[in-house]
Amino acid sequence: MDVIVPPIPDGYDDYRTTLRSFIAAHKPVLTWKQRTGVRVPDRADDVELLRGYVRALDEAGYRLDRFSVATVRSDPYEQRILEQELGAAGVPHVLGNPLVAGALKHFGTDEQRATYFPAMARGEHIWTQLFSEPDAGSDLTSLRTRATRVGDEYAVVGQKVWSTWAQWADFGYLLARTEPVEGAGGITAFILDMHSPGVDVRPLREMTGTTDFNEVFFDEVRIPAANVIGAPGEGWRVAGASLAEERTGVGGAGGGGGNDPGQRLVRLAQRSRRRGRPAIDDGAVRQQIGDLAARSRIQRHLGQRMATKAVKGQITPADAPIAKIWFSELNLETTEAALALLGPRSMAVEGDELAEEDGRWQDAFLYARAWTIAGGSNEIMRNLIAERGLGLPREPRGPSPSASQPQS
Amino acid sequence: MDVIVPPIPDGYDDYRTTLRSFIAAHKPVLTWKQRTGVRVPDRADDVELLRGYVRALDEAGYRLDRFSVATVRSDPYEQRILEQELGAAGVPHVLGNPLVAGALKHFGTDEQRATYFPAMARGEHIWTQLFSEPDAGSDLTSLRTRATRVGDEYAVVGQKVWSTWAQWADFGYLLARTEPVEGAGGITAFILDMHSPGVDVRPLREMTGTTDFNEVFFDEVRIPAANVIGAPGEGWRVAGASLAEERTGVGGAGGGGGNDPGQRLVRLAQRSRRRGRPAIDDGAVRQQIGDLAARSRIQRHLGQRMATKAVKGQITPADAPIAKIWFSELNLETTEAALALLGPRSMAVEGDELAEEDGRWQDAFLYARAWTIAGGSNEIMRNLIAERGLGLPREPRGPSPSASQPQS
Amino acid sequence: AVDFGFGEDQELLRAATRRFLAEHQSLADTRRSIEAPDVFDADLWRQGAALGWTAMLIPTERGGGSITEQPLVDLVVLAEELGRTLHPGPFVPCNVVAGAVARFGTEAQAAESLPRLASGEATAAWCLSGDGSPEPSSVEVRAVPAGDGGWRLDGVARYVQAAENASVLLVVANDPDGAVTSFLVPSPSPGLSARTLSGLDVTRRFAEVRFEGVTVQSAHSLSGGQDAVDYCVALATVLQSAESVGAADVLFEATVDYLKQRVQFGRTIGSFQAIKHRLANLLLRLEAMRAAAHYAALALGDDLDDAAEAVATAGAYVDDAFAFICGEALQLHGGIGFTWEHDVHLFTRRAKVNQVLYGDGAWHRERLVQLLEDAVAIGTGTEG
Amino acid sequence: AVDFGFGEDQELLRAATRRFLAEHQSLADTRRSIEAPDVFDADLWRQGAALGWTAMLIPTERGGGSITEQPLVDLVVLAEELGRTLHPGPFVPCNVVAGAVARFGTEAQAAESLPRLASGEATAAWCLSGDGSPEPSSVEVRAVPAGDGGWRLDGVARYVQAAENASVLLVVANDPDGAVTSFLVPSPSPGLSARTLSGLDVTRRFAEVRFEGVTVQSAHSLSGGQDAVDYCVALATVLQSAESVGAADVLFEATVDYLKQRVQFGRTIGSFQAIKHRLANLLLRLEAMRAAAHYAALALGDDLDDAAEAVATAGAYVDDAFAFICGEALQLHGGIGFTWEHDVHLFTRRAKVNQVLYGDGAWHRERLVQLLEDAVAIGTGTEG
Repeated sequence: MDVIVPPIPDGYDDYRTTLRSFIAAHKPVLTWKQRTGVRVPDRADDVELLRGYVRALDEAGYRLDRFSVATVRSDPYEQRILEQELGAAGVPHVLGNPLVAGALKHFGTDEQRATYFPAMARGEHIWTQLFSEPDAGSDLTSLRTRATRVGDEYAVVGQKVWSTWAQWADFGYLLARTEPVEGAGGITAFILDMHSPGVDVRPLREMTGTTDFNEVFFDEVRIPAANVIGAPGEGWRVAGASLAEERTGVGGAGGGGGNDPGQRLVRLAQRSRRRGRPAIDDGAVRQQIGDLAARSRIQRHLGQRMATKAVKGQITPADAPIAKIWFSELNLETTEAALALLGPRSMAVEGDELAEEDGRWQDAFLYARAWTIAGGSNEIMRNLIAERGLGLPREPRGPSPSASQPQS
Repeated sequence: MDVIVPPIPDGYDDYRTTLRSFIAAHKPVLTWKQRTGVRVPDRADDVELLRGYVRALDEAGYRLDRFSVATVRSDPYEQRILEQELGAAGVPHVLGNPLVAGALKHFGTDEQRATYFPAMARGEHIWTQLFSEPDAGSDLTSLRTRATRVGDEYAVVGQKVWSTWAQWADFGYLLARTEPVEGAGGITAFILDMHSPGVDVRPLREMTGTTDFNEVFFDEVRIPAANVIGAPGEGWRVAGASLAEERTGVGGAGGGGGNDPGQRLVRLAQRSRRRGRPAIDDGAVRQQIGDLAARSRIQRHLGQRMATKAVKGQITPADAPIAKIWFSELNLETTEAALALLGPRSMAVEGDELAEEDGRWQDAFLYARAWTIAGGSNEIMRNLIAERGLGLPREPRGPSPSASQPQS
Repeated sequence: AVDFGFGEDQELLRAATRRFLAEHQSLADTRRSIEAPDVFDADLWRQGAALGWTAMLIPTERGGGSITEQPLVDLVVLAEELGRTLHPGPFVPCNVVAGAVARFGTEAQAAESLPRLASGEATAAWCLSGDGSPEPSSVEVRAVPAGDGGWRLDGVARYVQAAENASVLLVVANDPDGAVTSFLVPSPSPGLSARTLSGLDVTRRFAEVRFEGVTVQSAHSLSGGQDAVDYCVALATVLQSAESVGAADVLFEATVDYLKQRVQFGRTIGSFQAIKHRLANLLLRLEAMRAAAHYAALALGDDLDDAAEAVATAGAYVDDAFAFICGEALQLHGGIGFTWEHDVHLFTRRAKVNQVLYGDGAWHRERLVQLLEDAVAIGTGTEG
Repeated sequence: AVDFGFGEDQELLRAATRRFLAEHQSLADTRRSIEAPDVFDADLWRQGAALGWTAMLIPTERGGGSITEQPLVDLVVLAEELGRTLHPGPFVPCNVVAGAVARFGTEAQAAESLPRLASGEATAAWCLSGDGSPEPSSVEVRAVPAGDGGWRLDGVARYVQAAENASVLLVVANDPDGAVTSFLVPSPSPGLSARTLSGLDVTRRFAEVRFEGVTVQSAHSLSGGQDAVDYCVALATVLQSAESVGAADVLFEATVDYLKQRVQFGRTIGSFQAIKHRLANLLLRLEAMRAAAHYAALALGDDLDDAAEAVATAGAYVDDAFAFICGEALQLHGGIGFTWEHDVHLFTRRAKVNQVLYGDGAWHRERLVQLLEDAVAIGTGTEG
């Protein structure tokens, strides 16, 4: 066993210093307030500022490997410093949902990669993911959006939900049914130009009060056949790889990093009071923080275990769902614990002078349900664990998907 | 709203004093150690001593109304004192499972009542209940034990489980299928003479290490047709009334009385230590006790609510299952909390000088699963709440009960 | 005779209240009001008052009057109904202040404030402490004797519901000897100011209230000291618990209905057993909330021996269960429940605030343990 | 390179151990042993020792030797396998004592005790405290200097596993200055007595060990003071966590298998979604137990910076999760699981005892919070 990441050797201080100055010089000042989770700017001018920032980074040669067409990998220590400093900058350096990158890497054509990767890296192309549907939840096998072949094109009709960045997106990574058969076969992955006629993006205001997700409607939207990713009918495989990555990603978010949840809660409990004394002196508070901190550490270890299994080809269908449930429920409980620590102070939110950290905990609490519902609800994840992981009998389906009415 | 039980007026001191002396004089000294829950003596001589005690009480006129054939009710204050003092005596004053009394009261013939009630009250007849079956769990509609009419008799073949007192019982309150139709119709309630040929009682040693339940096998056991309770095919109704009573009973057990769980836990925490200090000083311990104590009080209020709804004819199919789940899960958690309070001391059990209260908490913890499993497992109870209480769709059954193999 | 249900008159009150609210202040109306500059509608409040919303704890001769001999149980009926629409009005503070004045106020105070509260002409706010907790050490208003036999109040009270509309504030303050007193302070008064908070519960308004040399006459203090504060906390706990019961009830019903309709994987979601069991668990909690809230009202109103335990039990259980139900309702609704347009977040926000107002669950659990310790110390069983 | 799995040699060790146990000390054998006067089988123990059960933490020159460069990870493999059969032997105490002597003992002590532990000829017991807790204030053995430069031990240690068979006891004692020292005491010794308890875990024997003027030579004390005790607690926590992982794993597998077979209402129980989701929850916990235990072994063995946090995390989570899995397994088995003949109660009893041995979950959670407080105080993030 070995989980030691080699420390960054001497000789990289210059790289870090230069980078840091570059970021300081080019980082835009946004009107948009940033919050926890996958959040999206609510103003077009902020999006433009961000595009400029990303382009400046790219032009200066500050490029992350994952958006690179080059097969030669950059210096890994520089890459790590780049990730650290861009993360610490406090503004997004990836615009849109980058999930399509993995799909193009493994299933795209050279031409597709040459077209989209550099534009993505430059902040020129913002992508959105068009997977979830209102009636299918995260059951991708029952997608209803259809793409019908018409000559050299496909005509798309249907609706997607839970799409982040769609309101600013240039391209969409779309899954649609090209064969009218049930289940996984007959699903195809597409590159969709979001500016095509018939694409209607409706931003959704969420319970957080912010607008981070969209509904997207397609009314006879035309896509050139050349924009299929992989082969027609292969969309399930294409998406499977991407989704596994997303679930791992979701599972990994929030853990580690400079914001260890255990330490955050300790600091909050030191600042909060309970029955006239510091809350950190309360045995019940200590036990709850100890429990959440332990589970937060375990989240990291589950990730290390899964990464190891991936390398050894031992991933089971239960692994990604386990990581997703673990992260999203721990995240929710952590925010609930924080609100409880705040006590009545939790009543004052963003914009109020009494609000702790300008209401970050309340926003994080409200947003937490995005993680337990989106990307495959935790109920679906438990089905996957039981049925595909443990081999228990599948739930019977109803008579047929077409017998039920679409609803949202 | 009114939940005040009128206090016992003056003038009853003599009754109580005389009764108390009588109990002291006649209460047997048992070899059997009494434990929490529905527990059964493990020695025949103890059972005989108990029969003598109950007979003495009966002969002295100390009779509880619920086993009386008389329609005139006794003085309610005397009855209450009688319940209190018999309860405080610390030895059982009801031998066997008295559930059949309700069935006979509502569905029995005058002759049946005249035969069985006095003998029950005298401790002469010990009864057992023969409902649950290994493959049916608590799903009474899928009973397999069959009673086939043969002339003036029925011939019974089958098996029962979870029967308390069966090893000492004179009579059994039996449910068996008289019509080979599925479901509730075709079930009949019987009085079974446990000394009949073909009755085979096999005491089961439980995880507690004690023997409180039995399996009972029937191999062509003959029952006179006159021993049907109610009419043939009416067993479902007969049992329904009894079971509702049992569930209420189970739901009521453990709450209130001289052993308030909250106070018990406070005393235990005062005696236990945590990190070198009294455990009661620990905030986490206090919060847990507060939680359990609140839920213990709510158990009483749920009972009061249910009693009121019963009087008003407003009982729903969810009420008894709610009470049963609430009690059994709270009881389990309370014992778990007690073991946690004991810490390593919980390792020493009955018979060891280090054991707290001679291991009562550990025994209660192990026994607690009897309440969550028997009398309708909590999973079945949740089905009942969802399907009959909330009107959600029933679970689909498998192809047919006969397609599956009996197993235990 | 044990009767744990509501009487006929109370059921009539419930029906009338529900009808009125459906017509004038439905959940949809509440939702509309949250975008308005103020959630309070003085006209509707007076109409509600005419239906008895603030009358139960006020004597008949002061313009009040209860439906039955158990005014607090009557109020529970109202609180449940108002909870069902997430009513934005100052129901809890008005009744807490009315109850406190009726019990600990002078004749003059009663004559002055109660008729106006009963008619709905005036509303009241309750300034409990500086951090919203009922802990005595949390009081941040100091009362210093002024020359004329009156008092001068300085300090701050926070998380005060509906302070901006109130004509009268009940203010908990510490005097220089450390004794606690509740004062009735008319609003506006010189030196008194209220700032409305950006709040988590968007259906109500809470304020930070500042006292800068506010003078009150001696005649404006309530008797009872800490007992009066404890009584107010108990009243607030009971009323808020009942409100939470009503809110949880309507949300639970809506969730069950939704899951009976909504189809996924070709089946109604409510046919999935894992969902069914979770709904069963929610009903269990809802029934427990109800039992706890009802008993607390009965015990506090009738001054039963275990009133303090009963109130602590409601405080320990009810609002936490309400929040749990909201969380499950949201999860079971899935994506639609996550949107601003869906009502589930309004319930969630209400629940999160009820959890921490007037003592959170932990505070009431601690209180219950203290009561148990007292009982153990004096050897009180519940035998007999 | 992150590699959080076991190496090939470790997998071979696992397979060999599993084969040996299946043949000689299966779960059925454990069950048989519980009715015997003593659960300990000296012959089998020596055979196990020959397979390396006590060798990993002992240097090669003392008759030991590990499979890999990570002896503690090797031991975790063994602990998991022994856990699967609820092995009754003194695996944890022997390795704790061997590890302590190897790290904090003198050459003479190592030469004296380690070869016999490695060969299985001798076993060891660990006398931690008077109440079984690792809290320093719980130590109830006092060490007073005797005239000859040795020590005299008086007092009691409780909940000591396998004391009756042990040839050597590692005894934690306080000297008159309040300093803590671990002594190696040969057994039998004059003044030393052990009483076997009637225990909740019927698959192991625990004892109350009394010291009445037991004399030990100075040469029999370990160095390290409290550090040595802390190291022992950490070792015990890691090994017991791994044992719990193995036990939980086999019980979980058995439960899934049973529910795939068992038919009720004409369907296999495992086809009911509520059951499926509960099994999914159990797998979640089992995987988390595994991740926590493995990382703790790695971090403690390799002396990583976060070793203390890693051990506290395992202690905070693993045994409580094991007990939860046992409870669910019992419930899901239904009536059959409630019988003495079914194995589920043996797992339950093991879990309940593991929960409270060597510091319960609450103790380790508290420890973790203390470590977090230290990190906050010195501003240590996990950045970089």
